[in-house]
Amino acid sequence: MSEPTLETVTTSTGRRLRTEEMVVNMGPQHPSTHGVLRLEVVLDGEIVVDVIPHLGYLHRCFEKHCEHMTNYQQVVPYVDRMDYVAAMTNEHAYVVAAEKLLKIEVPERVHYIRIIMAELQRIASHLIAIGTFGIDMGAFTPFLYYFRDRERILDLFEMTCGARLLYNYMWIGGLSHDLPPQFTEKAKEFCTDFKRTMKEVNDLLNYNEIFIKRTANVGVLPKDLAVNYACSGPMLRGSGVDWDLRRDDPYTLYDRFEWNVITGNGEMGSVGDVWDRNMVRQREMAESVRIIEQALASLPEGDVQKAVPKRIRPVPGDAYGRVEGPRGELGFYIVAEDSVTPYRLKARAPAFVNLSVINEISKGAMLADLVAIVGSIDIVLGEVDR
Amino acid sequence: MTAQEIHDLLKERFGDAVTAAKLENVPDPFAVVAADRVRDIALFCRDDERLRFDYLMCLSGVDYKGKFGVTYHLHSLTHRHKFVLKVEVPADAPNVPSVESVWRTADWHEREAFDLYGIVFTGHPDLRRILLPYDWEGHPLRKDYQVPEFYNGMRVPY
Amino acid sequence: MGLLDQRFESSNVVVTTMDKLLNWARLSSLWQMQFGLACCAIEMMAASASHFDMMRFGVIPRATPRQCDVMIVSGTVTLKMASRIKRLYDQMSEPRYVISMGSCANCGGPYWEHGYHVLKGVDRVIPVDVYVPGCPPRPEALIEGLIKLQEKIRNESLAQKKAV
Amino acid sequence: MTDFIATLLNDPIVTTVLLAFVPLVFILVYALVVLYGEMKMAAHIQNRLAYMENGWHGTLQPFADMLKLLQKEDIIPAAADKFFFMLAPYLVFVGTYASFAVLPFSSGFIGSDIDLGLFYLVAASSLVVVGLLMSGWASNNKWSLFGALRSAAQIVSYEIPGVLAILGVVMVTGTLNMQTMTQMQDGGIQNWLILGGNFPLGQKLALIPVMVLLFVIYLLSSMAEVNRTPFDLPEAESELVQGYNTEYSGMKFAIFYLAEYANLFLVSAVVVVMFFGGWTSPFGSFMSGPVWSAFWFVAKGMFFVFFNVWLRWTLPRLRVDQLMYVSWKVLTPFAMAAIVAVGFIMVM
Repeated sequence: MSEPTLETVTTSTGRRLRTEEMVVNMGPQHPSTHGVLRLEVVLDGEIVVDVIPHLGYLHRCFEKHCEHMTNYQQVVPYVDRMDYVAAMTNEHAYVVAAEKLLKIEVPERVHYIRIIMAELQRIASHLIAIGTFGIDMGAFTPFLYYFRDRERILDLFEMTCGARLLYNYMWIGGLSHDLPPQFTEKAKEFCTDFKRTMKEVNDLLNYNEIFIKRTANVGVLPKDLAVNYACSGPMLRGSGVDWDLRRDDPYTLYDRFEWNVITGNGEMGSVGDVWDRNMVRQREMAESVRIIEQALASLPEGDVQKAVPKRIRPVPGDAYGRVEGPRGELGFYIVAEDSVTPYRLKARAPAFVNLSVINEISKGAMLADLVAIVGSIDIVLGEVDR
Repeated sequence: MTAQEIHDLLKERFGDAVTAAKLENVPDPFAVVAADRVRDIALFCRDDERLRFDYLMCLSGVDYKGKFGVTYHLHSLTHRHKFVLKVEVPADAPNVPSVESVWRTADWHEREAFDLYGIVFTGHPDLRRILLPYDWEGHPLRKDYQVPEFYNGMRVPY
Repeated sequence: MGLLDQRFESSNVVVTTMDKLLNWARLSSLWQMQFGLACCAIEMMAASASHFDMMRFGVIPRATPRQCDVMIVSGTVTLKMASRIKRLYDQMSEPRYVISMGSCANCGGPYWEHGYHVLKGVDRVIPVDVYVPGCPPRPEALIEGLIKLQEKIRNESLAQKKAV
Repeated sequence: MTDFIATLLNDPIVTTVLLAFVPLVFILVYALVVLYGEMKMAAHIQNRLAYMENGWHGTLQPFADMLKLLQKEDIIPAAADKFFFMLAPYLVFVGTYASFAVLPFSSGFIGSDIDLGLFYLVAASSLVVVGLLMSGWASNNKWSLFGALRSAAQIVSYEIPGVLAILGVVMVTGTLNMQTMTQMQDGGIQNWLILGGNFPLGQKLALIPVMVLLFVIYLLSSMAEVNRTPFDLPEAESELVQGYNTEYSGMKFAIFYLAEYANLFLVSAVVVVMFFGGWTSPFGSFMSGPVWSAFWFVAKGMFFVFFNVWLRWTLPRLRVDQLMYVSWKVLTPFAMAAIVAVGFIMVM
């Protein structure tokens, strides 16, 4: 922490006033740090001079636990709890990595169901992201509209695997359950209704004049900075980089569907501002609905589990598997030795990487902008701290 | 570029600094490079027209019992190819040059590896603990780590 | 404890009637601290959102601990966070209550064995009134925990407690 | 005994004291209604129910809240400036409450029928900002200080367009007395100042756009003065925790709460008196009289309170520089122009 600089200002009456910077601790308990992030903010009046993030208030020793399981499958529940807002995506990333390491091919139906689940989860996660972002901006109502719709996605998950938030649904080599009989129908119903809510919230929040004033040209993240900081997901696409793993490094059969990669275009301000990042999320949900509708329409029949031994011993080596999560590139780096548990498992958490850019983009912003920037990065502390 | 070509390019440019490689029959082809040259190699990987690895996906520390490893997952948004670099350092002197000046994203990754493994990244501007409290003792992801009985008066084991 | 709690030697008709009124006020207006830790926080948010709507019971989220009555410890308490939680609890004004939500806050949950940085139960730093089990508990479970807390408050008294 | 009471009631001091309590009773009843009503309204905007469990549809909720706040521990932080910390909430409340003295509640009741009514109201309600600043400073909390400074900046800036709007209306009516101002608008909806008031037709038509402009300016500045969304920066929950009242608990917080809602009604009442005919009935002499006029006054006031609540749950919040921009670069110039226009029209 640098010493606060003292400068002397002379007033019109000739008196010398002393001004100094103020250090304010935002968090760990603060309504808009989305959990237990602590930001040490150096302020000059309302202007942010420096932001020093302090992490680790939710460091739950995820990587240590993974090394102490009795088999590879047991890691899945811990992976769930890493990013609790998008548990399905996390499972997806882990099973993609593990199957890459263990060289397992899964049936086609499994791929389709995984895609449906991952996209539903992406919508659910973006709903929280945009909703809480609205709260940060002082708009409480969109949050409740989006949570209402999120409940319906959770109902779909619940009828599939019995859990609302942390599912343990995708297993290595398959899924824990097949889809229940009414799932397709209900999911289609949701897709239809959801389009209406998206319009509602667009009117209420995203195209609201005050909201645009608050978010356009704020926290601009230039393209090269985003790449150099390895930002990913809506954060990277918001800055205008056309990059989506689902299209550019296809895993799970994403290449069979037709959809668009959304990038920020600086519609309201400059490319890469807070509004762009938020809007990328908003529009991505519509694309996810498209993918879900296509996948539901062409869902193949078949088994959802491949006979995989419970205690698998992979060939010693390592593998890095990644998927495009709601927050960005979610990767798992697994090092295997000749044992039934991972020797080392490192999670490349997108929120962790995205958050590291915060100091860079919030200098010179106002305190209220900082709140907007933190909201637009969409962090989940479980993932940042692991 | 294929992994073989990337490897050949590195071998040609850095010679002995590329000590080993495994390019086939592995999920992700990788090359093991000398720890003290890793910053130069990283810079070359980023700036060379043919490679353009502008995106550091992941940087992980690994405890290989007796020695520590750092794995760099590189990716190029321009050429859309990827490659893995690995370095290994002895456990008694775990010093690796920092690549923070090459890819800014390495900043927090390296701090994390330092925090959990005690790998010292030389040249890193601000090598502090990141996840654990600043007064924590030990590096918990090391294989020989013993969980402390108490931390600040709070009992740690169940 | 509030201003009058346990200030009366014996309980008589006036005290017990006042008890009922004051306890009713307390239990009907449990303002909750707007503060989430981990996975359970999402379920806590869901519990206050439209579908479950905890506000039906008079639970309003407040941002500052000074104005809160109940702190829902929703999620894993790490050693780094534990001292902060204690401080937040100390900042709350009496009467104050704590609901420990989820297995992690109850006893460390899935992190009980290898969690070198996880506090095995928030009751090691602050007193807990109601434990809600689950990983994470459903919003219904949280609401039931709230009702259990209301039952507990209903039995409080202005009269001094007698040794049993 | 009856004689005694009669003599007592004839004593001017006693009557004054008793009359002074009328607004207090009103504020308390009104606060309970609004506390409940706001949450219910918000809930219905947000697809939910809110208060349901305590009493029929949760109607007893405000009583529970108040009773609970009474019981809460009264914390004074060790590092706080104790005297000012304790004084601040009362100062805020007194500033608002004193302004209620000049509100013409009905044709038969006004606390103090003074000629400088509006002027006094503006002056007395400015006391609020002193209280807020005091609370923020005395709390010795950085968030509170931020909130207090923001609110001071905000209230002081928005008082300028607000007072200019009042000035415009005063130029039309030619009086600062709120009761006289209301009486001028008696005789039905067509005489309300927002519709040009009781003037010859040409003047009336010319006045309508100006009065609408003045109305909008005053409405916006009054919303800023009572710190409501989209101008609720001093207590912006997501930025400043609770702003100036972060450190307050129990009764002191309740007084802040009460003052905030009382202030909300106060500015709504001023809007009603200045533009919507105060206690006058919209139907001329139909449904008029002291009791009916009290009804009209409260009903109109509550409508604007509702309007504020509605906005609060719909709009996001402005940023502090945008807030200042709106005040100094939009509202103030327009208010100036409106005053000039009013001058021309009245001379015509």
